[in-house]
Amino acid sequence: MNGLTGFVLRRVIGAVVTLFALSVIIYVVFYVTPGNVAQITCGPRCSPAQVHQVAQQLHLDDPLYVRYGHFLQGLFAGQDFSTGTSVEHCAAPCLGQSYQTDQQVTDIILAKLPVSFSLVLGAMVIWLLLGVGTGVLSAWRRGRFSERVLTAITLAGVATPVFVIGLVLMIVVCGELQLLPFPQYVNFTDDPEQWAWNLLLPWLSLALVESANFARLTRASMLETLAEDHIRTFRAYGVSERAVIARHALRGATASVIALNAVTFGSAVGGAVLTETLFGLPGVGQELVHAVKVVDLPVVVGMVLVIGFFVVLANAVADVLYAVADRRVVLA
Amino acid sequence: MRQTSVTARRVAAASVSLVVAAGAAACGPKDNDAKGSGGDSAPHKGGTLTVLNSQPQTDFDPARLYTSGGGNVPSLVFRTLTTRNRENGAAGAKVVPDLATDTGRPNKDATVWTYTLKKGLKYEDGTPITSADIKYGIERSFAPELSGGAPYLRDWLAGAADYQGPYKDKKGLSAIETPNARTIVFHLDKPEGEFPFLATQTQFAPVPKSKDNGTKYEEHPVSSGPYKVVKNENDGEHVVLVRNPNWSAATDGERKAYPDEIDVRSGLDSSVINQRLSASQGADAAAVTTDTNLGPAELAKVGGDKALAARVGTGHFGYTDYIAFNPTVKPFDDPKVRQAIAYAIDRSSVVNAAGGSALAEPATTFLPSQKSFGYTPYDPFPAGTSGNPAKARELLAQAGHKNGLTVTLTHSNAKDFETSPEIATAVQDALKKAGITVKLQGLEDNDYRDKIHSVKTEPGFFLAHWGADWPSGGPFLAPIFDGRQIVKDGANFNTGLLNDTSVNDEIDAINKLTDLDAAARRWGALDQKIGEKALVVPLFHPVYKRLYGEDVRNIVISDWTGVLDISQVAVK
Amino acid sequence: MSEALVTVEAAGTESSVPAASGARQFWRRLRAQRAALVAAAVVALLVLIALGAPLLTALEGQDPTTYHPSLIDSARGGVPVGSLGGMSADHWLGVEPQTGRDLFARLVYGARVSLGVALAATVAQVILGTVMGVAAGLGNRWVDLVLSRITDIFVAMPLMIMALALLAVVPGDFPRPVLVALVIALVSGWSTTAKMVRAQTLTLKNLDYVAASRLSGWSTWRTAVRELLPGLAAPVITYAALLVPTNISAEAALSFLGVGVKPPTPSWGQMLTSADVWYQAAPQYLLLPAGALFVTVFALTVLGDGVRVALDPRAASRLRVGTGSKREARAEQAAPQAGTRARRQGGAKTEAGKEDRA
Amino acid sequence: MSLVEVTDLSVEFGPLRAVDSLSFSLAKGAALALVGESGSGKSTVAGALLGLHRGTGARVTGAVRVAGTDVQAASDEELRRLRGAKAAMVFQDPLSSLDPYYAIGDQIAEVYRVHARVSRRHARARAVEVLDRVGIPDAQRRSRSRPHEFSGGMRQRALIAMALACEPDLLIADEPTTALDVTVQAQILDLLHTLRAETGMGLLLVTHDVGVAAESVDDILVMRHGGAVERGPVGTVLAAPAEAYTRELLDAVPRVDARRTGSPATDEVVLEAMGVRREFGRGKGAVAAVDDVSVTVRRGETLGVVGESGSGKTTLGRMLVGLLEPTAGALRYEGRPHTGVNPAVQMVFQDPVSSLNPRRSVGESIADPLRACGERDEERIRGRVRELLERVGLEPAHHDRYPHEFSGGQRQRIGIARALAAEPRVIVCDEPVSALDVTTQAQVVALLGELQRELGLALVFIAHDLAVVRQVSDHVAVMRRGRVVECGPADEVYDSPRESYTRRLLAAVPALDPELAAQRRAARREPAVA
Repeated sequence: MNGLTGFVLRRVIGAVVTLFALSVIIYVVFYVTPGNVAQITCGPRCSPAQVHQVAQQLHLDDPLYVRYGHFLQGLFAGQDFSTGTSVEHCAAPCLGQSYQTDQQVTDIILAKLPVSFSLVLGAMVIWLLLGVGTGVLSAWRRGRFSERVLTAITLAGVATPVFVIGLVLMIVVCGELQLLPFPQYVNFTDDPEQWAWNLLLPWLSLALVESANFARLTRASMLETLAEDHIRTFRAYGVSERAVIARHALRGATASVIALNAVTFGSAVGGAVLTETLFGLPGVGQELVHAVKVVDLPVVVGMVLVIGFFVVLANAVADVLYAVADRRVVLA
Repeated sequence: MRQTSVTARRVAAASVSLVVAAGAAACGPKDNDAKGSGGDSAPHKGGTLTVLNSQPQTDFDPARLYTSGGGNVPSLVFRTLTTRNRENGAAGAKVVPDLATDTGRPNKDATVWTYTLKKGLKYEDGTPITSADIKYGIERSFAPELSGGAPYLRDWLAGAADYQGPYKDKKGLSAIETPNARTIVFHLDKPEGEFPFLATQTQFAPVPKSKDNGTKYEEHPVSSGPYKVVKNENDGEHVVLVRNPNWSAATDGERKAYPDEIDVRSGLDSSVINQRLSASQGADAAAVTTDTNLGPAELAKVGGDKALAARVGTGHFGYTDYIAFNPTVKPFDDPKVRQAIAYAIDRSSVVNAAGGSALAEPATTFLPSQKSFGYTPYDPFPAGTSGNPAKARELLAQAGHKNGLTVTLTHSNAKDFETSPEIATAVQDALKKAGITVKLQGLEDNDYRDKIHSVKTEPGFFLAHWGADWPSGGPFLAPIFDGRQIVKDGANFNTGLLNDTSVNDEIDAINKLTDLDAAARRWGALDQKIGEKALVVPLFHPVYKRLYGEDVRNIVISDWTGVLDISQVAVK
Repeated sequence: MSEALVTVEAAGTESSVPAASGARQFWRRLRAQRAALVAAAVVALLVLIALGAPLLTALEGQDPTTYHPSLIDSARGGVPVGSLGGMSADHWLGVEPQTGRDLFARLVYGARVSLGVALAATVAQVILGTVMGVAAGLGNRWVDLVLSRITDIFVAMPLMIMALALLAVVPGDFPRPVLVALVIALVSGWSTTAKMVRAQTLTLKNLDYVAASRLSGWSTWRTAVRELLPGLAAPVITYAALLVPTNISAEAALSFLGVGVKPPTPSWGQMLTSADVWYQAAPQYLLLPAGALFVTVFALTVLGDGVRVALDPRAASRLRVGTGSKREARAEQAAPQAGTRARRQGGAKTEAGKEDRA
Repeated sequence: MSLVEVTDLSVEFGPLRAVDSLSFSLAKGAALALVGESGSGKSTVAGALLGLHRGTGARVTGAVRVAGTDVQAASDEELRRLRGAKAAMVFQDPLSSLDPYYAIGDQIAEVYRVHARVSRRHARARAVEVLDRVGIPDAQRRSRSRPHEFSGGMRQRALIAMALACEPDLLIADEPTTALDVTVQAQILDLLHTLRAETGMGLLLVTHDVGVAAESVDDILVMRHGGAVERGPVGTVLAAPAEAYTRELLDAVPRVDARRTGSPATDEVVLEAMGVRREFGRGKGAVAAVDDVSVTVRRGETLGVVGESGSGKTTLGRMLVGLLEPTAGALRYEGRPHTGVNPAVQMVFQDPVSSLNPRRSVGESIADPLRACGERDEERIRGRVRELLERVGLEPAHHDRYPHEFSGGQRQRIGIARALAAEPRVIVCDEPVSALDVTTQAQVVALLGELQRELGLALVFIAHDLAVVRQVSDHVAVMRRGRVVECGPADEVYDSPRESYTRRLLAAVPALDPELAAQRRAARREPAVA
């Protein structure tokens, strides 16, 4: 498939350009961000001499382009870091080392990604069920009372910030009713059952926030499809309304739902900051917010690149899925 | 300075490189009396203690930790030359020997301190602890790779100011001598009667040179205490400690070490921690927190529940939140303006903003209200509970501001309820009554710290706080008011830029004293003397209220840390 | 934003079929929808409340910043004294814990900030998005490539991170609500608007009347202004109506992360942020701003849907789905892809700023 | 008993009475065409036969009996049993009438299973059978294709196959060939004819094209304003219409054998295209829509460009006016090379809806070229616009109205007035009348002819309708796949075509005479490839 190859190639080039631009922007923005990084790293009561030593060690006194050069060098050729007693090599692609914790950024990301994925994957199942289900029902029961109620429920998810939904859910479900334990992240590989139980509330909270989008999209696409000529064909051939909705109208909405899902997934991997924070899930978003607060540039750049990568990837996947689901679309 | 956020509200309150490791939840002496030993069982060994924290134990390297009295979790792993006395209340503000046989033997002018190690001290791997290991531990805290500790070693040890640690400078610190494996001698630049307090900090923990792997050491620091690290995930987010079989209770009179295992979980939202402790389900029944206080909302809820209220520990840590002036900025160069503000302040609304009377006590002295600090009650500008706007207006008129005054109050945007917008707005509202219009300048936390700690950018009127490195007046007053500690090209804490020879001389004189009670009295007098200059307006001293699980026993809260000491607790 | 997603809500803002002209038709179609009318009334009421905040609070006899220490129980964390969070004839909705500030006053003043910030951000998003989208749609291949790439960069950028960084960079004395609005606009929403506008522009510029305008001798720029902008108005307005609630939530999320509007200025997001822990001790403190936010977002969303239907004749005709083929003679049959292309370029998406709510 | 019995049928959509007391019947196995212009209500009638107005808010009165079912009184369930099984419908646009997401075979099978209790596999087999029956080659394999993978003609065959699946008694075909090219249209009409002969089902054909009706049915019912104008055997009605409206309708139908008369053609070349080529896409994916085309337009002359869909005629037209740049080749205006738009070369567009900005008054649109060339005097602009409106046969007072207030024919006149405002020497008309009803079509064609004579305009008349092109053209270029296959004086091309493609095109044009149609059909018996 020549079209697909060309599409993939263009997307890869586009993604690389986008990610590089992102890293440059982050470098520039953080260069001008207030906060004496060396002082933060060293501690507030470090003497000027000590701060200077730390700054030297972290190359903080170098001009911006030199520091960015270091970053690129690490990315393509790897970098060496001193632990004091020995020298550690960080092989390419090396995203550098945290100013604050001396951990390698790649290790931090690898530790956080599974958490974010666990959160978003489970939430995805719920938001799809909830969102698409509501969308279908509201398209079907258009204009009736039950539709209004369903719409109101999903909108409540949009209108109420996740930190409110999540906290109230937690207080009621875990604290007062004691139906679930207070969420505490457990590795899937350690105990899949505990993993799921502990993530249930975070999943629900995140899904409540996202599902309204899916409900709205499903409903709109279905109504769009229901207005199309081919629906008339099947009605004119005696196909029941239920079958028309289930088989034809819903099928018409799948392509868009799949596309929205890919994009939502991509942005939630790094964007579910509030959910992660509230439930104490050590995911990408929470780590990133912390890194921004302490001006930990290598971590910020590394994480933004990884998150950006997922967003770009999700968008490309959305396009491919959309084209696969709707064969009429030509990838361009 | 040690900082412990009163209510570390989530992401926002990252008191960054400072280690928030220390404190543990607690029940104050009064609660302890009611419950403590008279409870349903005497403390016994066994079980797992869960620690629910908001800040991860990111730094678990004794060189990098900044603790008061050795910290709470770190103190389970690192033994130091001296340590804090693990007792309730004022008794807990005393220094006691730990690895050493005594709290230190000074020479006549307190410039040379000698310690002898106890016999039979071992690391977790069974190798003996030597005085050279303690020297090495101190030396490596000078390495820029392992920055983060308190500044005292660098300031006090003779010829240490430019030392760069053992990785770059193989010769080592000449100020420390180890004539034999059990003796260690410290040579200081100047007399320091409070050296025993300093020796409680984790930098005085032994580090075996052969096990030192630089910045990686924190992943598995070698234990000299009752517990050793068996798990350290995600850079201190989940730490599991189990018994160290080579620790001998016979050499350690302070740590009780009842539980078999300590499971430290962090990265949790503070309201979630309190919800969990309040629900006290499953493993949470044997849980405490070492860094999360009850917030006002939670306190309101706890207040209506007797069973819950019985599980709240109350303690005091040496800490003051205050308004700081920069007298080089107009109109704060005029003492009358500063005094007017001191009179106008409404401490009750400030206290309310900080969480109410249960979480903050109004302060008129800079020194915390514990005896060990030398607390001497005084109130140079009596404002009552809700301010004296009339007196303030009068002073303003005298200063030539008959028609009121407009000033800018700089504060942080961090949600710590100390230098945060809530306190600033309470100040703003109070000064309104005295005809002072306050404009708020809220800065992002990093920006705020940079600005107030730089002589060049220091604003004229801002919120600040100060905490004790150990329970004595010295580390409380000297960094803030000693004129020789003004730092021109770095982080400066003498924000009032006070350089008064009489103050400086008095500080030197007290530092020579090795009789700490005598020293305390003179610190108190000095505090009063400085207070009259109105360079700061003390606002409140925070009170620590912490919940602990239903099965937690043997609660000890000292005036040193103000929080439940986890080396003392037992679980049912 | 994925290309596909620009199509996704084909039903969203489709108007490549030119809408019938005139505000009259718009009103007629809007009036036909009762839910939208109610929503419009609610939104109008909210705007009135926001504008009339000083008046309303004067009526109550309170203001949003004065402390009332006597109305709170200091020993119990500052919980309001009395039942229902201290509701009384003086304080219609009770008082704020810890300060005793009047909640009604804070709520109505908060409406000013929340709605103001959201509307300002929306306007900025629409302007930026439209300019970028039109330029990309009309420009040559390179202009399109560069502008689309810039748009992509903003799509890939994690909203909260950039917001945190930007809010830290800008000097503290910059008017905060304006800054918050700008930051919300800059890091979210505009890029999706731009993608949608670009797609619309590509569709519209192939319409015969645009070609006719060019044949008249007008320059491309003049054509863009005279012929394209009016055609873009409908989808952009529809999209904007959906952006407003998203922006309100974004303000709340920024407050939660500690970079929102600064105290003592009240905003709903800020109230929610400090109120969530009070859910058990003083529930009305949380429920009031949450309720206000919910009503606003709900009304705006319903209104947005209504506006869409009113602006899109096809949405109205969708109500009838008989055989009614009114297209009798259509000459040249559209090639399969041509039809799909038009479809792909038709819609927009209502996805902006989801990160901030997650 | 009649297959269809409609008595006093009225259908109202709100205030609009689409069908007004219509009665007619159709015997078993007979074929009836409902013929009328847009808005005559013919499609609404077709829908009413299957009860498709139910639940849409339309008010239907009168009695409709189809194959023994009282459509008005039937329950939903009974109605579903009627639909597809006893009476099946074929729609106008075969692409949009099939679900794009499912294989053709599956869609037919689905419909079949609604009415026959059979297994999925059996239904699939039936689908292949009927697809084979309607002439889909390799039906087994093609049944797995989705609609977009079929050509237009194949899709229409597939729709017919779907209709055949349940062996209905009545086939309702609503404009079944309107969206198709003329050669494909002929094939589909032939197919319908054959199927009817073989299965004996009744046919109700709804069409605006009298020629299509002439080819396919026994009886014809001419409709206007929702009511019947005239009904009778197709031969009688077409040969000797009784009603004035029928006559008017027939007169307006362009004849492929009608020559152009009174042409003001000269030899002066105004516009020339030399070897122009236009590609779309880049690199390997590039497709040449127009390839090496050279045409010449002379003053006072009309150049007709005919071709089927995809032949590149619209692309050529857009290059002539400068809206598209040629990839290769050059344009010459009055002997000088030129690129880009040129006020002297104007265009009249196909779609009268999309060629006028709905948000601007028509006067504004017409004034555009005036303003663009620098006219600032509002009075003079207004005067000139009124003049132009009057010239194209509209009320000058309509200056401030908006496009939607005009009918299709009137809008096309406005488009012409706008083109004239620039005082052009050449007007390229891209399918200017194909969206219009025949009577309107005739008027617009007449207007263009008048203007040409009066102003000495050169016209390029692009259309798919061979008859219209013959009527207006001096020279004709026949396009196919981007190339001009035959070019010459209109009479030569039409009367003695050199190319077999041209001959095929001409043979496919429906004849108004049913007997001639039958002869042609016999002659066309070539492999059915749509």
